[in-house]
Amino acid sequence: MTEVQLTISAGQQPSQPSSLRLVLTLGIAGLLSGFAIAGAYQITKPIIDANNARALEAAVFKVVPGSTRMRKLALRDGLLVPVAGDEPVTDPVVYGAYDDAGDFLGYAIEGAGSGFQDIIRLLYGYDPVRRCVIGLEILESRETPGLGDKIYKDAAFQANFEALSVEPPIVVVKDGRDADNEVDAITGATISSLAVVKIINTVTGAWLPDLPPPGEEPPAPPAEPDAPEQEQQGGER
Amino acid sequence: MTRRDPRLLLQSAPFLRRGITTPRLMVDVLIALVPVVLAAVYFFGLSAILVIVAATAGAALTEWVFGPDRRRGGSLTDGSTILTGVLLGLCLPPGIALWMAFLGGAVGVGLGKLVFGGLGQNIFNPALVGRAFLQAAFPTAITTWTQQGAITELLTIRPSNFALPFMQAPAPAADAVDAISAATPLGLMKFQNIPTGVEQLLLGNTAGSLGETCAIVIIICGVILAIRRTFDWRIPVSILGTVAVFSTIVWLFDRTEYPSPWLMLCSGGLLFGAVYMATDPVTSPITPRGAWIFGLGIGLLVVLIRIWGGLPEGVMYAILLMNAATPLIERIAQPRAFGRGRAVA
Amino acid sequence: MNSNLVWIFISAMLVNNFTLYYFLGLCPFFGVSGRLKTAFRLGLATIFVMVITSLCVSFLNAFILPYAPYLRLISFIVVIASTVQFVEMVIKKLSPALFRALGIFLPLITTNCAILYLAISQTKADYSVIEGLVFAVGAGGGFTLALVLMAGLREEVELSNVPAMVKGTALNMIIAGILSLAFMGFAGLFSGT
Amino acid sequence: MNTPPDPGRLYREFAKGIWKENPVFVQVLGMCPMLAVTNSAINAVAMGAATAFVLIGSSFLVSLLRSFIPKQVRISTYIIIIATFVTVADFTLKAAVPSVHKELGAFIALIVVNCLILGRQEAFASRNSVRLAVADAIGMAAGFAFALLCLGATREILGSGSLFGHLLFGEHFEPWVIMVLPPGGFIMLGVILLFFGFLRERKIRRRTRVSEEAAS
Amino acid sequence: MTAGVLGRTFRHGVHPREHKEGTEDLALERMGFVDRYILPLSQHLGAPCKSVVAVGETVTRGQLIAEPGGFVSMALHSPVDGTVAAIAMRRHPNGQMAQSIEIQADAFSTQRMSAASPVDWRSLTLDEFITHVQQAGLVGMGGAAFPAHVKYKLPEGNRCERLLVNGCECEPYLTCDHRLMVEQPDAIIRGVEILAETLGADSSTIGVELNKPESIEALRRAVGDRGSIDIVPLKVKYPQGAEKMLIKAVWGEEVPAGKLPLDLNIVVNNVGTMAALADYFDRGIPVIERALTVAGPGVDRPANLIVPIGTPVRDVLRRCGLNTQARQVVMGGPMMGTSLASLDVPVLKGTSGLLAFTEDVINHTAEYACVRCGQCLEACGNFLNPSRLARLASAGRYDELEKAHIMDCVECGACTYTCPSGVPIVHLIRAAKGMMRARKAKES
Repeated sequence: MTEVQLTISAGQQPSQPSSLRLVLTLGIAGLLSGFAIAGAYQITKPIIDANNARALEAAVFKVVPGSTRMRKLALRDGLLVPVAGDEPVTDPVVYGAYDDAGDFLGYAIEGAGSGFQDIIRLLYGYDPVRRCVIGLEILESRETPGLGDKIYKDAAFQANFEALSVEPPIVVVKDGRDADNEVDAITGATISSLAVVKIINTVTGAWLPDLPPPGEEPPAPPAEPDAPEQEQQGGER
Repeated sequence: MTRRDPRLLLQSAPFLRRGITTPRLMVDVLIALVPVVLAAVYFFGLSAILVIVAATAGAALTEWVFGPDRRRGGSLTDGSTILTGVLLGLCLPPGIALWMAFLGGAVGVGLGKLVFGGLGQNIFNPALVGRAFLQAAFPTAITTWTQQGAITELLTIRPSNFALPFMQAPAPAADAVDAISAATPLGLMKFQNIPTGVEQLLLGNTAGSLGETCAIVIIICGVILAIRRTFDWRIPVSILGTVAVFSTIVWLFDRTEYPSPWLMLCSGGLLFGAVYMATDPVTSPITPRGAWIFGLGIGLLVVLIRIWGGLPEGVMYAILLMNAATPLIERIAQPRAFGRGRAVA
Repeated sequence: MNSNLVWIFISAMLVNNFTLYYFLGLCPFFGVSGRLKTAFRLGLATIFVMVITSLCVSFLNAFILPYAPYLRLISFIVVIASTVQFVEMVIKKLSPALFRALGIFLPLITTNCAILYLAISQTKADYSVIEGLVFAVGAGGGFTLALVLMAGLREEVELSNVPAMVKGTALNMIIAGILSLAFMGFAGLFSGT
Repeated sequence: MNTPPDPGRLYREFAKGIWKENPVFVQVLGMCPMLAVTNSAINAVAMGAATAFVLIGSSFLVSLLRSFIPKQVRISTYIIIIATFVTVADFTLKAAVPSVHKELGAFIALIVVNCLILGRQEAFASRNSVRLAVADAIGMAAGFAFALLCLGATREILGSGSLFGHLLFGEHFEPWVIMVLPPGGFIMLGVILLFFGFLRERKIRRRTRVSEEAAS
Repeated sequence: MTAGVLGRTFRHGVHPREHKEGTEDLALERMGFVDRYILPLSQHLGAPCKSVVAVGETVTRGQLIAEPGGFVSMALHSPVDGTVAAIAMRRHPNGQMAQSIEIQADAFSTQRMSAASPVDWRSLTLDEFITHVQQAGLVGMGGAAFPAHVKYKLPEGNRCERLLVNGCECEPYLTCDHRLMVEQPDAIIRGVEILAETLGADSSTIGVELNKPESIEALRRAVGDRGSIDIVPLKVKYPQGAEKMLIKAVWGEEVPAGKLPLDLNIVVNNVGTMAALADYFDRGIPVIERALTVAGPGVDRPANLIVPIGTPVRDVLRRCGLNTQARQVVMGGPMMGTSLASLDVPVLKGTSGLLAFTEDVINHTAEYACVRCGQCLEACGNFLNPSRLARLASAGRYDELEKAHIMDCVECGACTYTCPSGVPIVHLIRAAKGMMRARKAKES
């Protein structure tokens, strides 16, 4: 194996160039690099933000079937208040999903927890009227390919979450579901199935008391915001 | 001046040998496997034979082609490769595609043994390397346990055995007997909290890998091998003892949540692994003290993985991990040389 | 909370072992695993640097990076390089014996991608200071475990008649692969379900 | 130094990186990204491109500035230069192909500590003219990308039955999941290196046989 | 067999087939004289002795022909009446050429020894006694041929408390010590008495393995009611005859590694040595002959013989009917002896047996790689890890070998005997020890 000799020992030997020159070189290098990075950041940030927003939107629309508009809602002092898409918030966040007409369809709630291999991050749709989970999207996971990754690859498993009652708490069963609150586990990936259900149960349990009663959700966002305009907004910042 | 007499054969002492050779040790273990194979056939029908033969063929062919012997295939004669193949076959599920079993044998011998220089040089148990490879490669196929056939169906062969190489098994007809998948006793306990009776475990009337279900046969063969000094009895004793102690402790905390010590001891690959896999002399510590530590480590890991891990069964991983730790164990467990370390009167 | 810490530790050390699952720190993993003693020392030094890095990163994340997120990478690398330098100096002053034992490995740690990954992933997971510390100790412990196991195996293999075509990196890769396979047994450990 | 190097030399510096001094197969450098991101061919290509961007860019800059950078702070300066390029690459990828960026994750950032890059600066760019440095960087980058692609393609073909996302063997192919898992990375690279070892040994055997024949 | 006594023993060790049945009942016979004797100047451990005769000189039986070449060296006496035919390089049983005195026997001599006078050992100081033993040419008759007197030179501060006499004869095939014990128990006991009294030992013990009940019986009878000598029956096991193993077996004590029995104030000698000692002090006869066993399927008439030192092996074997099937001749026991490259080498003072093996009994075990079965660990009486030693030795890792206590190995061969893979463990260890000694010599 080729050894790369590294001596990260700046200015150890006494030598000709003055320390001023050393500091200067490093300083200039740092400065230039700072400029370059800041520049790149400025150029790419709006695109990245737009990408993220688009991805989030797609996910929200998927987990709340029929929705075409969404809005970020933060829980402040026990109330759900709409916040701008790029505003940094420290409060818990859900997404409200609305249809073309601006009617509220459901919440998209994010959750995370440990899975078989590593953290699973997911987004699920929740219908407060029916008190049901209505859709599931796995945002991030490193579950075993071919087994645990069926939590997002297996249509049959996903179908469990199309109308899944959360009361009483969801349970995982084998060999077919008999009740509204049951999820049929993936054969050979019971742990991954359990992990998903556990995340949904925990997150739902935490959110339920704080969600406003059905019908009192914050209103739909103004109809116009489309991807290009969002991009512009980001660019102005 | 005298010259060397060409008729006289020069050798170095000692001139006597005990006469028990390495191939004989291998054959001993193979013979001790015959009852296990028979039990597998009894419970799983002809599929068992097919899977074992496929795994052995994979192992043997690899050894024959890439073996270290100058005479091609010479290294097959020591019997170790055949043993590896049979052991691998016995820890596969009955319905596995034959090409997978073959591949497992080839990988086990190729990557688990030959790259290290062949017999005696390997650091991981080749059969388990093959098994772990298959488990990682085909997680679904290798965890699909099929129901045991009735004795009248001894001759039926599972169609999934005959998947084309590199292809999935065809979807079985829904009403076929062997299409009914069954969970292993450990899986039942872990995911559905259903314990399995000890009599059932002892007799082997459960789902599982070919060779691991019938506890009583494995125990008897193990005792015979231990008496014959074919393997180091300390290893299985240490493994089983550790598992018994720790699973009892855990079980006493919550008797419904955690499996009983009997279930822990008699189910899954624990007995098979303790008797036939962990005792592979090449990959286990050579010193008696090392053997105790080795078994202790395996026992602890088995309990850890089975009870708190994501997998229902962890014997294979526990043994592989302790194989990896063997050089470290041997470092701290060298024998005390004569006249050293102890005060002499 | 408590079980979460256990999970962070076990996950970083065994389930998602930096070396065997994320392929991090492979240069020292293959480069320094020839001798058990050196491997163990390097492992300890790495744990130490990881802990300090984790603290620094927590600090950076709390006070500086919110204002200039784009400087994240460059600040991390500067922090790691100077941490290593600093640690080197401190050890030299306080315990020359330990310095002699560790000295040559310390600079190597700078290029250990495990440290940088630790910083990035601690940031991404948004760990608190305590969680970050546990994560660092777990990750460093996992690295050390893998390194020590590997070193033991390599010392063993050195006494075998390994075929010439396999000797060296190819064999090390295969050993690491099988080790990694064995570590798969830890998957799902303490995931709490 | 001022005379432009002849094209032959340029070509040689370029070509050595691809085969004779291939950074992965021969020098065994840059293992971490090599294994971590090669579970599919497309990831391998993206990683190869990002690494190439950083390597070529920093080689160019380091070689250009080599007489200005004091010896004592050279490594720090290199790291700053490399980190800059990496950050830029990171942002660009994230903006252009977010899906790939998500797959590669932190490993783009980890290009900073890829010893291949720092090694080339230290061993080559800081001592040679800009043209040679760039030729060398392109060669090394190509060699690295080639190795990544080899591994990525094999792992994807076996592990998913596809190449660049296209199914190769139809629906019923049983994928070898291990190949897209970490152990598969180690083992596959081990097997490829084994193949190289086999070629090397065969060459040595042939050479000794030839010399033996010449001697007899 | 002594009823009810299981016998003491040490831990570990092996149980090779004894093969003693062919010769254990054959009484010692005297080998006739032949016409040529070869006497290497180096028949013992330590410095070779120096010739004091010239070519052509006439010598008589029992006459001193070479003086000790140092303290760890022995005198050498002519085994026959005859003429010094040559002082030249001759093949040594160890396979090399060694300076030797060749004596042409006088064909007309009766070979009767002129009456020699007994030595009044009671009047000797210990140092004088030691000089006498050295002049008698007495070496350890057990096989290693360590000059006997060196063991009696007690270091400052040590005293011989216990005298231990080795009658184990644990090597398979060999029965000459057994015959000696059965036929000359009085000489042995006499030797023990002389030595015990001179060294001032508190107790004397003779250890005999249980497969030699006759020997035990004879020795007990010879001791009679004197009671000062203890006969201890030992369980049959190899290598019980190794000094440290014998001490462990008899008293359960371990001689610390790197130390000698002397450090525990114990002196260990072979029964053969005791008989020779008595011969010298009582009758004035130096070591000019010894008892040995000729056995193995390669000879038609196995025997226990008393053979003049220097008799060519070829003549001994011819007397015992060496047959045409013999393919290997081993000097010494089958566990620690050496195979001979030529039959024209002489019987030495340390030769306890000559074994002729035929093709069907020669070991042809195929060699497999070590499978680390651990059998060698259970065989090694020294509690070493022979498997590891062999692996380190073949890799040439001398520093680690040193740490693994390779120098504690007594090369008894039990590990190799038991190894199912046929690894020549003890051979590898021996070679590595040689290399290490050479390296050390170079360094100093």
